[in-house]
Amino acid sequence: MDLKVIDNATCTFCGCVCDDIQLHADENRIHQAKKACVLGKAWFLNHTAERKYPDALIDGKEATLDEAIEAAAEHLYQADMPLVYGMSNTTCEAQRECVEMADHLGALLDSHTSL
Amino acid sequence: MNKIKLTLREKPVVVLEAEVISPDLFVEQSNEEIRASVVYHGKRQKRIDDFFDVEGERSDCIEIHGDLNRVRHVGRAMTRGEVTIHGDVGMHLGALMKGGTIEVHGNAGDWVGGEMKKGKIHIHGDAGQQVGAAYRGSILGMQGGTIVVDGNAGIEVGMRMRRGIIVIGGTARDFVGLQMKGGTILLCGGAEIRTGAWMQRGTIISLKELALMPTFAESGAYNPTFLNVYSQHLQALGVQLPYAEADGRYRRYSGDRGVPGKGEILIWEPAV
Amino acid sequence: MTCTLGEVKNRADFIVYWGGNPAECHPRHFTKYALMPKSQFLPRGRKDRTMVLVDIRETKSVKASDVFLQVRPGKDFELITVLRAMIKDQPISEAQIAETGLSVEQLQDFVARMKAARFGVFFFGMGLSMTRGKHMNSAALLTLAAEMNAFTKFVAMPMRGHGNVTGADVIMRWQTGYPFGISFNRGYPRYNPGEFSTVDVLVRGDTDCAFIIGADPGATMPKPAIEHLKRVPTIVLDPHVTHTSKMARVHITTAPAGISAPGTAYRMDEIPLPLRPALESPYPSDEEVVRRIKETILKKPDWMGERPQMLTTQV
Amino acid sequence: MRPRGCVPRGWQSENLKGPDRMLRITGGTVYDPANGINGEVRDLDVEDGKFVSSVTGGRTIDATGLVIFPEGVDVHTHVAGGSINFARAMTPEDHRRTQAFIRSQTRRSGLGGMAPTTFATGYLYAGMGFTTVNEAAVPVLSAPHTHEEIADIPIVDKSCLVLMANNEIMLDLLEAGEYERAKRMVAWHVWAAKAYGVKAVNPGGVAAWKWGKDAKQRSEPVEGYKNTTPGSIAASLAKIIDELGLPHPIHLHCNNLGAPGNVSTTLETMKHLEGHRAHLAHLQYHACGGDDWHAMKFEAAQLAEYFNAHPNMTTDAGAVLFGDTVTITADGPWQHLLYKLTGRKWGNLDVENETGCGIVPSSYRPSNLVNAVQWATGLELLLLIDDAWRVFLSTDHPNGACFWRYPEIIQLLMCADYRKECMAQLPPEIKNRITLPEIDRECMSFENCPVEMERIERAEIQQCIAA
Repeated sequence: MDLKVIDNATCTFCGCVCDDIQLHADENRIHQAKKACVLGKAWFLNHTAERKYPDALIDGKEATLDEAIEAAAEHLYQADMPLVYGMSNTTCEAQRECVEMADHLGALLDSHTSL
Repeated sequence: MNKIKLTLREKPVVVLEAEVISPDLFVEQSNEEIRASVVYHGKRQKRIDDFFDVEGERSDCIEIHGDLNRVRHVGRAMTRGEVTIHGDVGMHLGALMKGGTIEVHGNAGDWVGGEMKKGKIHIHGDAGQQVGAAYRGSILGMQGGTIVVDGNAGIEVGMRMRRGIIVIGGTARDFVGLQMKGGTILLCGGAEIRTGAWMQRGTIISLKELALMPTFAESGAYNPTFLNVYSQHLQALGVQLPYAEADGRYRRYSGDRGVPGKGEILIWEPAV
Repeated sequence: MTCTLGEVKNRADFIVYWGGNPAECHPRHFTKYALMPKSQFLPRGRKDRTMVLVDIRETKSVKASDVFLQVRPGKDFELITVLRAMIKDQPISEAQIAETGLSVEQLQDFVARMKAARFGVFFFGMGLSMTRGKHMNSAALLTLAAEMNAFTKFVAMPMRGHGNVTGADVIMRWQTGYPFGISFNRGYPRYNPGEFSTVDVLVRGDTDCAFIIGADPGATMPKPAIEHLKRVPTIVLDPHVTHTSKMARVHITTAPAGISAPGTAYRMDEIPLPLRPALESPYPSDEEVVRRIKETILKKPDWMGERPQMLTTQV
Repeated sequence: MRPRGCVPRGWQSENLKGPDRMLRITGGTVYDPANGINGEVRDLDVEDGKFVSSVTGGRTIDATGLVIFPEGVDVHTHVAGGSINFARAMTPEDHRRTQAFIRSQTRRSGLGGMAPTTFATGYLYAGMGFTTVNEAAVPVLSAPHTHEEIADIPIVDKSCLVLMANNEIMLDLLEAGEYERAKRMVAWHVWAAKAYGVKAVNPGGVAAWKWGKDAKQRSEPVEGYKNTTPGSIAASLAKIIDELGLPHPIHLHCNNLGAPGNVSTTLETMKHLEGHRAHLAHLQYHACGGDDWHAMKFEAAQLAEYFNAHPNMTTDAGAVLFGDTVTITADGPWQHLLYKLTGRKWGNLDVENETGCGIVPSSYRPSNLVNAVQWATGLELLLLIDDAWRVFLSTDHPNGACFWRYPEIIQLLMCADYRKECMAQLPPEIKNRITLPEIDRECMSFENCPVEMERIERAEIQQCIAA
């Protein structure tokens, strides 16, 4: 089977953010990550496009994305002092949304750096 | 004497920011105005009387009862009057204060007297971290006044302080007098590690042995005359500082050579 | 005092790794950026560079080093302060130097090499920034690097782990002025690590709802912090059902960044790089989910009420 | 909810249809020197971004009690990108003492001060009637970062200049005499950085700084080169930029910034540039006479005289106001000197293949002779250059002062009495070092408006909120 080849892919596992990785992938998984280090290879090869988990969980029970978004928004909105935390393994675009959301919520905002 | 008495009725669930609890404001306010003063419960604006019972008005003498460990910024930037707290109190007590006195019959949180300029704070219990210290990025911490903690204190006591006196009755943790530029810190129960790290000037006196940084050099033992004066001054605060030659002497260390600084650490050596 | 990794690659002839194990934690750091590459100014690559490793134990990175300095655990701050004194020719006794676990000769040699370098760089890892003293240890190394500029060119750079944590830092700085540990509760950003930093907030119980994205505190944080997370409603966004998800009220599965979600990530030297995902995910991206949560919140009545536009005195 | 760019500049957009293309502003007091309108209360009609005699329909803004004047353009400022962001990280103490913007339904929160956050930057500029700002120093490698920040500066239009004069690849090409290839390099960099023009900082000097050295003389080769001198770099770049037909000429930050005696460097550079267009950035910093810090005097008059005679040049003042600020420039060597002089915090950020950027918080004090002379020089330049169309008001934000203090400079320019009042506080030794006391000119907003009017021909009207 022919694999899709992606040149100059970027690995976000560690702070090196190597951007010269060549990925060979089919629809479901990445089969090869050339130039990546041991950690990078494991990172790329362990993720799949399968539906391994439910879309969302509310109180441990499966829920739809829409329900979960509604519930998340309600919890955050009702809180007197919400906390927005993490933002390590995600994109800058998502981080910008997080900062904006925290601004509107009047929340605490913190990343991994403070650990 | 006319007094304002606040009693905590409703314990805050999250942090309560109450910089409005200040003699400078209360002295001109009626009871109704005090009750209506805005405090922040987390992000929400609330009234003081949502949390406290308020008795009295128009006084710069404030007495507070209850467990205030989530109540922050009490006495912030105050310039006059008295605040007495019966119970624990949260962070930033008396931060930036310019006058008056604060007394706490209980423990206090971090940044007690942070960047204060004048006035007196007495904590009968323990204090948190950064007593009399500078906030992140500031060049100067405490610039005057007195802080007495009867119990223990956390890290970075007197960080970047320029002037004033800090007395810790119990043990302090790491980095006492970090980057200190002047003033005096008295450690009655000693401290953990890195005392005086990067100090430029100022004096740290310890009545117990200290583990010093390798960048401090011993430079003699003596009984400095200025300690008589200090001792008298501290006596008024209820602190005993030995200075008589018959009782012992002080080993003097200078540093921190990494800077290089001209600070001194005096360690008391009782006569055998 | 910092620079891009390209500068290190092109110019740095003296490289110090302090409290890190790049051979195992940042495997390509040696080959891609710091140690091996040949450049116009260092035509012989590795042969033109000197590498010093400072750590408390022998790791796999030792093999790659020219000099290994084994510092006594918990004495990094003391060692750096001694070095600050030594570069300025301040006298430090042999016994005092011995406290750091190293000999006078070792340190004199180290100082001489630092001063002889044309372009020196300190990379510091979690072994420095996460041990007793924390940010003061990093501050010490940054100060040493700044002071070394009186003699030659020197820079210092943290070896950031955790993927795009640098991006979070950079974005928070331009939008709020501060890198982390921020509170918006008064309607504008305030900064105070120790007060607004997550572990402290959770241990003291200062929050009543937590939103967690791209992190798994359930696996890494101290127990009292986790206990508080269990008490309050917690919302988790993650490509996997994590330890934290299991204690959360709401978990939303998202597409993993860089594998199936596009976007940007910042390298440890604050250079933004585009992500090129290889897989299509059945899940939405973090960006999309956070935006939708934000928009849902914005549709609710504004909680803030009347406030002034601007304050001239902050709290 | 429009968190970003929350004031839509709708009437300018070609995409808008029907009545949205029309705008009527009524009752404002209009100042427009280019068209001889001096404080008239009148209505203005706009269609498709241009003034017309009348429109029917569309939106109406009631500007009664407000002033309407041409937009401000800041040609030289540092508001976005790696270096200002580094400065933000270095100055939390300033963020705490400065003005705080509280978020509302339409605005994001932010902080002002020496290095304002992106959102606050947009609000502050717009509040002064500025609509266009030019980020003057972008290393190509971190251009994407700069553009990400620029996207978060609301309301105003933004552009940026890519740094070129210390690019080793280009220096190598010039050294080898490969002029055409160097030209293509510049074109590629402008494209890659999505820049509006090219900035040259301390040509050759930063490349040397990376080895902890500096390029002092314009005629001596740069460290590591045989033929390439700071002067030849500047001249080649000016020629390339003219030939490429870039709208903005070479934006030049001369060598030896802030050093006594650098006026000779500056004049020599100007001679190198004859026959080309050039913009000399923050000229005040390059106008020092004397041989050392004690004999230091400023030669604004000499520079202004040369300048008045050479219409190929434009400049911005790089004026200084007393108070705290953070200096941040791609001129690493100067920053290290400043760090040694002040002993305060210092940050430095080197980016491969172009720049070394230094960041030092500092203050300008009237009691300090050098600062006092700098203060006077910035004003002298603005007052002595006759052609107001060729000199721009700038403080090289945040180096000389923060941009939100421009109104103070405008007051100083417009009111000789106020200048005298301020000069009274300067140290007495300042006499004979400055010419400011002899200048009576008052830049009336009408007679010779000091506010930038580069793009006045397509002047949009910015509603200026009086408060």
